[in-house]
Amino acid sequence: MGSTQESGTEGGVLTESLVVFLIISVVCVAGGLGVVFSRNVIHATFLLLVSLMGVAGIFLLLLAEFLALVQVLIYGGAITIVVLFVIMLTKSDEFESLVDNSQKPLAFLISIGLFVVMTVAAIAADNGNTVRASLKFSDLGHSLFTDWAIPFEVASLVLLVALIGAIVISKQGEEE
Amino acid sequence: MSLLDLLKTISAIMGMLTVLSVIVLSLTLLERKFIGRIQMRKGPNRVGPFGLLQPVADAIKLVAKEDILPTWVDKVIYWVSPLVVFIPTFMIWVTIPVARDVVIRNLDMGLFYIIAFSVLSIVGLISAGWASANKYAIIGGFRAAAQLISYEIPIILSVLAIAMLAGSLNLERIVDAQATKPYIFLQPLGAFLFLCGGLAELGRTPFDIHPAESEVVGGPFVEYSGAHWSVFFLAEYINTFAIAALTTLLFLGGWLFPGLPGNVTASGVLVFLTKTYLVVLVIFWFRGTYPRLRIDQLMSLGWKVLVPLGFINVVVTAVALKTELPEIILGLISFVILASTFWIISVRMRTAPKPEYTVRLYDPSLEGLNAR
Amino acid sequence: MEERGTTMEVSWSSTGNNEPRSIFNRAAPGIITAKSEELIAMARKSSLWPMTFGLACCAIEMISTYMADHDLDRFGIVTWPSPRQSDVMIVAGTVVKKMAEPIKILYEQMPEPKWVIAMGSCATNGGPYYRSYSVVMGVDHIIPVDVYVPGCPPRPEALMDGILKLQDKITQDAKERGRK
Amino acid sequence: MSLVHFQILSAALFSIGLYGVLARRSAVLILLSIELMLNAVNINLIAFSAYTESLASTGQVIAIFVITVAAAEVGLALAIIINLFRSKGSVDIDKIDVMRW
Repeated sequence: MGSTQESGTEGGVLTESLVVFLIISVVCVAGGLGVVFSRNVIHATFLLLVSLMGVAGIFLLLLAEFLALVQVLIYGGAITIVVLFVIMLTKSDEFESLVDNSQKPLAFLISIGLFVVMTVAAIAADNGNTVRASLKFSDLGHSLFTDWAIPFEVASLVLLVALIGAIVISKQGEEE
Repeated sequence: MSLLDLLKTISAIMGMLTVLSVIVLSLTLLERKFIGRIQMRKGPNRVGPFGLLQPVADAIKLVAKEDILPTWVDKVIYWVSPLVVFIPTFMIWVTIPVARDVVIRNLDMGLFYIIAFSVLSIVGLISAGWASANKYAIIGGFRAAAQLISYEIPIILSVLAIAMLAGSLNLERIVDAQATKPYIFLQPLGAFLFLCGGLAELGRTPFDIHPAESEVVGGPFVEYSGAHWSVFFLAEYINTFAIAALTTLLFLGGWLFPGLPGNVTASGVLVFLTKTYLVVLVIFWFRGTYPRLRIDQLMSLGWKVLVPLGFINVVVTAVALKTELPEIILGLISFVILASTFWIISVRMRTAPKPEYTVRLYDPSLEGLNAR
Repeated sequence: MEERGTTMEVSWSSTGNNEPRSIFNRAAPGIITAKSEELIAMARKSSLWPMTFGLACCAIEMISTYMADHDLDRFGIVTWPSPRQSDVMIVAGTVVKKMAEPIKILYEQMPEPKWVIAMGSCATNGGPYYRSYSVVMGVDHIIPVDVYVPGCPPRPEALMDGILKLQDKITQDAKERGRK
Repeated sequence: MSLVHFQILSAALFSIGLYGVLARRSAVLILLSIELMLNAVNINLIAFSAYTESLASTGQVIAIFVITVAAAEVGLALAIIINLFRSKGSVDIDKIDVMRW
């Protein structure tokens, strides 16, 4: 990790990092498609995890090691497991019957359209300098605690409030 | 990355796999022998000289055994989850140095990498439990998840204090920083938190509630047999060794020992392995000595004792670093906090009111009252 | 690995040397098939993991056999809670008719190869409850039994003897399969 | 490999997530799709910061905030789903069309 060098040639040439990128992005997209088409909610959760680990791999390709590890820690260790807990706490046999709703064709059209628009925009845009730059871990920390100190504190406050709110909301239902 | 680098890395990984497998075999035998000694019996001694071939026999038997696929399991997840448990346990060994420069890839964020990937194996436990289509398996899986999420916090907090002291997340630098003083003297509280959390993360006695044999008959692994079960087993023992190795690196000075050169690979590896096996013996000693905690006791220990202690540890360390307190005072403060915690717990255990057991006999006249 | 050093010589071998052999065994006697079979058998007999369950008073003796005084761990025997990971089932005690079905299910849940030890006279043939309305006349009415351990209840030494007999049987079976 | 590749991947993940949000009925599945969309955003943020020198750390820092908010959001949303399940006996979004009950 961190040693991936920029493999110079661009544009249509199949460099080794491009191959890695293609493999990882196929994993990401396949996992994502699995999440939205799977009929089993537990499978959907595990496929989400696969997709998000793929995203962590993409972060590695973008030389953002810290973000990749955060992704593994938060999504792999926390969010997936909490989601699984909640699925088990609710009625899981109900999920079989309520996968898709009647908006399905419309939703399909909208998302395809959005994808086409965004892709065209991305290709049409002129991305002048295309050199990946690595960021030192310590620089990230420095910037986080100096330039972004107040947003950082706000974010931790948001987490705290969300924690308390989640406890209060789930306790409320218990009393009723 | 050139081809030579790739070959080097691959050969290093293969070497690591081999060494770790041998270490796992040695650990199973060591555990049975050591616990045998604690229980005043001999332990395995029939297979090979002094029973040395016992783990080999176990391994051959497990591989040669039938692999059962129960009817109601979710096939894909059932077969994949041993790998999901197993791969992270191997991946964390990529960055654990055994001696100076004896490591596959020394990462600058080594400690963070280890924490991030050790969490990932919980998912394998849950998915194994769910895919087994067995109530004990799923209860065990969720116990594992609850336990591991709770005890991850004390581990992270104790490691955070170490990173603050050493000023790095790189394991080699952390060991270098301990040249004159192992951090166990500066951070006895941190060492206690780390070992406690590590034991809970491994699911070893006293915290083995997820494979608890008398309650959930082996937890997430109930339905697995043969080779797939042995993959879980392998992962568990590699994790045990990893926790012991991390304790050695973070608190006991790694491959450094007064009087021995730290730069010589052979002596470094020897010192490291000796220390690690001693920590492993301590872990086995706990298993031979302590009873299992109940799940509510486990949760209250984690959230009411270890997490607050972890925060206290971080704050004390930060204040000591900011005010540049002498290190001996930091160690003393940490020790006093640890000792007073033990004292408070022991006093509360002694003075706690004895639970009154009421035996409820079946009374048919209460049938209507109790029925809901 | 030297086989003779660790296996027990069994004198009651019934198979002679003039039995028909496979082409492997005729070309290179006892090198390929027999040796691998015997090696695996050695591994199997050295790590027999019994399922833990007791049915009646024999269970007390069985538990005492596992404990420190008699120490079955010497033979590589560790008890296991789940049938999926165990090799041998020690039926210790009276098999009442209500328990017959669970025992059969547990036996079927064990992975191959598996063995059964019937411990005590109740599990062997009903014992003192012979012709009782509620007792199965021996566990071999439900599942195949490899070794019978007599006694009411058998002493721990008797159970250990039964386990050693089972180990002999495993090696012997492997040898016979290798010869064919 | 250039910025466009990452943008296209991000667009694909975002559209998939959008489809999930629009077409699914179960609240939990909608939550999973939202996570997918948030991650698509993160890919974009980090890709832009990696390919733009003046934004070297900004993108990563904002991505950290996004992940923080995602964690908070999952916690709250799951609490709401549990509460909903307790009072309605279902996690079907279509059945929850009254604002107070």
